[in-house]
Amino acid sequence: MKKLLQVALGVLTAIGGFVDIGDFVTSSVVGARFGMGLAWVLVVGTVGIIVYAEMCGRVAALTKRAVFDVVRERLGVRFALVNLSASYFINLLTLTAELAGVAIAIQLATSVNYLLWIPLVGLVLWLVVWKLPFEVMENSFGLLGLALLVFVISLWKLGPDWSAMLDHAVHPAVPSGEGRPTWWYYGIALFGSAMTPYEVFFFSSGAVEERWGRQDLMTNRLNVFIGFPLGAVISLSIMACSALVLGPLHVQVSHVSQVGLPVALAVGKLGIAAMLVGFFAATFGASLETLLSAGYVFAQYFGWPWGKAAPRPREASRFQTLLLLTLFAAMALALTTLDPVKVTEYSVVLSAAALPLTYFPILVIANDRGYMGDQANGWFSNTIATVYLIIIGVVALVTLPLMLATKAGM
Amino acid sequence: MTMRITDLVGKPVVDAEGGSLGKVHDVRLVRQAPYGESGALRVDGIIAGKGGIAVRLGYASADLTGPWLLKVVLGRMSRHALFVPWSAFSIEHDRLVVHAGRASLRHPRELTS
Amino acid sequence: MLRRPGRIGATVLVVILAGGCAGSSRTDDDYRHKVANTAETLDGVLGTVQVALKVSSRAPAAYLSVTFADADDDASATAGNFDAIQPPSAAADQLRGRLDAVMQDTVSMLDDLRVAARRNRGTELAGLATPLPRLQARLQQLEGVAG
Amino acid sequence: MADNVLYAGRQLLDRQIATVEGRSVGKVDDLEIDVDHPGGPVVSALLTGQIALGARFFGRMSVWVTSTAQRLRETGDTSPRRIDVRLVSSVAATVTLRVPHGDLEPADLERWLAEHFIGRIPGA
Repeated sequence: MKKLLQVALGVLTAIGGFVDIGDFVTSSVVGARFGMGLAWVLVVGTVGIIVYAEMCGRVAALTKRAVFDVVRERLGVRFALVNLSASYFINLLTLTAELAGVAIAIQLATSVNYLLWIPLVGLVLWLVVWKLPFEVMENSFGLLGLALLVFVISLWKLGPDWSAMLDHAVHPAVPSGEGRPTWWYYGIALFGSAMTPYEVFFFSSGAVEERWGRQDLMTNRLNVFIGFPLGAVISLSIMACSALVLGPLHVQVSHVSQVGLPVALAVGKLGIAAMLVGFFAATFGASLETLLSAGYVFAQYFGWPWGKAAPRPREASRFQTLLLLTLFAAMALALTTLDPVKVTEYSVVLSAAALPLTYFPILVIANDRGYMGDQANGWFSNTIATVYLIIIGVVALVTLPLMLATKAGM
Repeated sequence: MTMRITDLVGKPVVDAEGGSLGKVHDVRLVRQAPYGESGALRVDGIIAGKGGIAVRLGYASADLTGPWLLKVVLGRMSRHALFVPWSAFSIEHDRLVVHAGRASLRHPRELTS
Repeated sequence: MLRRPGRIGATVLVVILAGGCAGSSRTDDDYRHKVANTAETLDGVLGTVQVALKVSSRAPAAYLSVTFADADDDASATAGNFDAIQPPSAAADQLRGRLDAVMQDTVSMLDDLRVAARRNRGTELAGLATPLPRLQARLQQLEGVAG
Repeated sequence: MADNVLYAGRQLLDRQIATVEGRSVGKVDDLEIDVDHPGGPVVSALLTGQIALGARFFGRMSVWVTSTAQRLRETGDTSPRRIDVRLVSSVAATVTLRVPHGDLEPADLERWLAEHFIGRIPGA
């Protein structure tokens, strides 16, 4: 019974934790601009993150090693450093976006400008990573994030023509007035929002931290196979709500406030309240995850103590120092009044471009029978994983050129 | 006298006539005593060959058989590898010179101990 | 080899972040496109406002206040970007005049809505927004100038 | 592959070193070989930390990583942090030592930051 509860909790937090500011903003931007025409990318991205996260969880359970540990071992010390720099930079950008997201959630509830909330949010965030029982926090934010299911309810209440919507989704076409490069650019953004690498750094570090073993493989699969697709349903609903309400009026989504308007229309005040709680929890949870991931990647590359291997902060002084520096950097970036929605878009696009750097070594080690024994990838998972290796390889190659060609989607 | 293992790894390897044998991929160690005793790990020799990335990733080993696409590409890259015993080479400047004839050198997979 | 990729990435990002949407305009055709794009963006802002008005009794006051403020900021920023572009000819000048007039009316309406929403006078919103359909029509006309 | 054979680059280098109670020590950043050992050369120590790591980079990066680490040394000794190979108890995904955390000298940067920065924050 206790086991069952644990599994249920894991799945629920996986659903609630799936959406972060990247999914939230990108789904809405794309829905308003392209309708359901890019919904298929979300499906492709979700299957991708399932494949990727399942491998990471399995590798972590069997080798007791997290992603960057593996990256350094397989790619060598020099290439892994390039990899580390890129991953850290993108992670910092994501943290900046999430941090601003938390502040915006508070702004939308209080109408006090978000920039004023950033120092406070930063302080609370630091206190949580410094002292509070982390698992409790993670679970509570994951569960609170379920409030975003209000988008599913809203969609249902808006009463769309389901068959027309489905038809649009399965017959994607570039809308008139939009260039093909722009369409692809946003496709990549959506792909990156679903396959954010920090989620995987965090997920695998958590698995090592909780001393996952062979017996946890089932939990791993349930979290990933049930939790992620249901989480993606929230993203799809956000997209559909924007497509229905904002799209016909040619709204270009550039603020979080716009994303909630369909909810207000369909459900009213209570809906907005639920959305704000969910958005707050999602971005706060993601801020925690990105902040810790920044520390994890360094600690795992250099072999520093992190997490439970160092019971008191002073025993992981390098890790803790890095967390503080990262947090300050992200707060400073957010306070420069960089547009949070733009920062989010860049972070998801660059995430997509950087995917092969971590996906590739994980795929290799998931195949190493020396480590994985009978749990190494079988032919089925290898077929899918190879298809995704090709997809993310192509995405990585075309992202920067597309970014320049479309002036980042303008 | 001591040296570091990374003084060896990555160094170019040539035969007595100066022909290239690739680079040092790895160093083969043999455990000759339980851990805890000094000299537990004897340095047996080096693995020289081409396709360092593929070896690094593990595609020279029998443990890695997939995914198919990578095995085909990287397995081929790392196919040619030679074991050179410690006594059969000397370190000269920035390269390793192998004294033994190429015919006497074997693929690491053919080694028994 | 170690530092270059980071530097390139950072440069690309800075270029993009600094670039923005506006730019110089050399030909009439180019300018017409910029007019149409600006009108489209403003039309989108008004779309947001239209939905916000519709939900004005169904959304919390703070939320609405931020929504109207965001819309107002967007419109002002769009107008500012457009005004920075020099019209290349007399014909373009005339086009600029037309768009400028709509932009001014739009921004002034949004300013009023913003203030009313901030002061929690939700009942006044509908009255202040009476020019909305007319503004939308004018903008949509300008969206067509690029042909 | 015979059980008593170990490939240094693939199976030892860049692996995590942990104490007997599972606490992180560092990475195997390099291995020291005693060339003159009777009966042939042997691995004499694991080298770990920034000074050992820095030597594996090239150019300015190498100088920078190594010299910043050396500056933190109080003793003026500029050689890398060395863990005698006799302290190793097993080699697998992690290289495990037979000694507890308390028996090892802490890494320089870890100690410096603990004394001058993190240790001064309440609750550390």
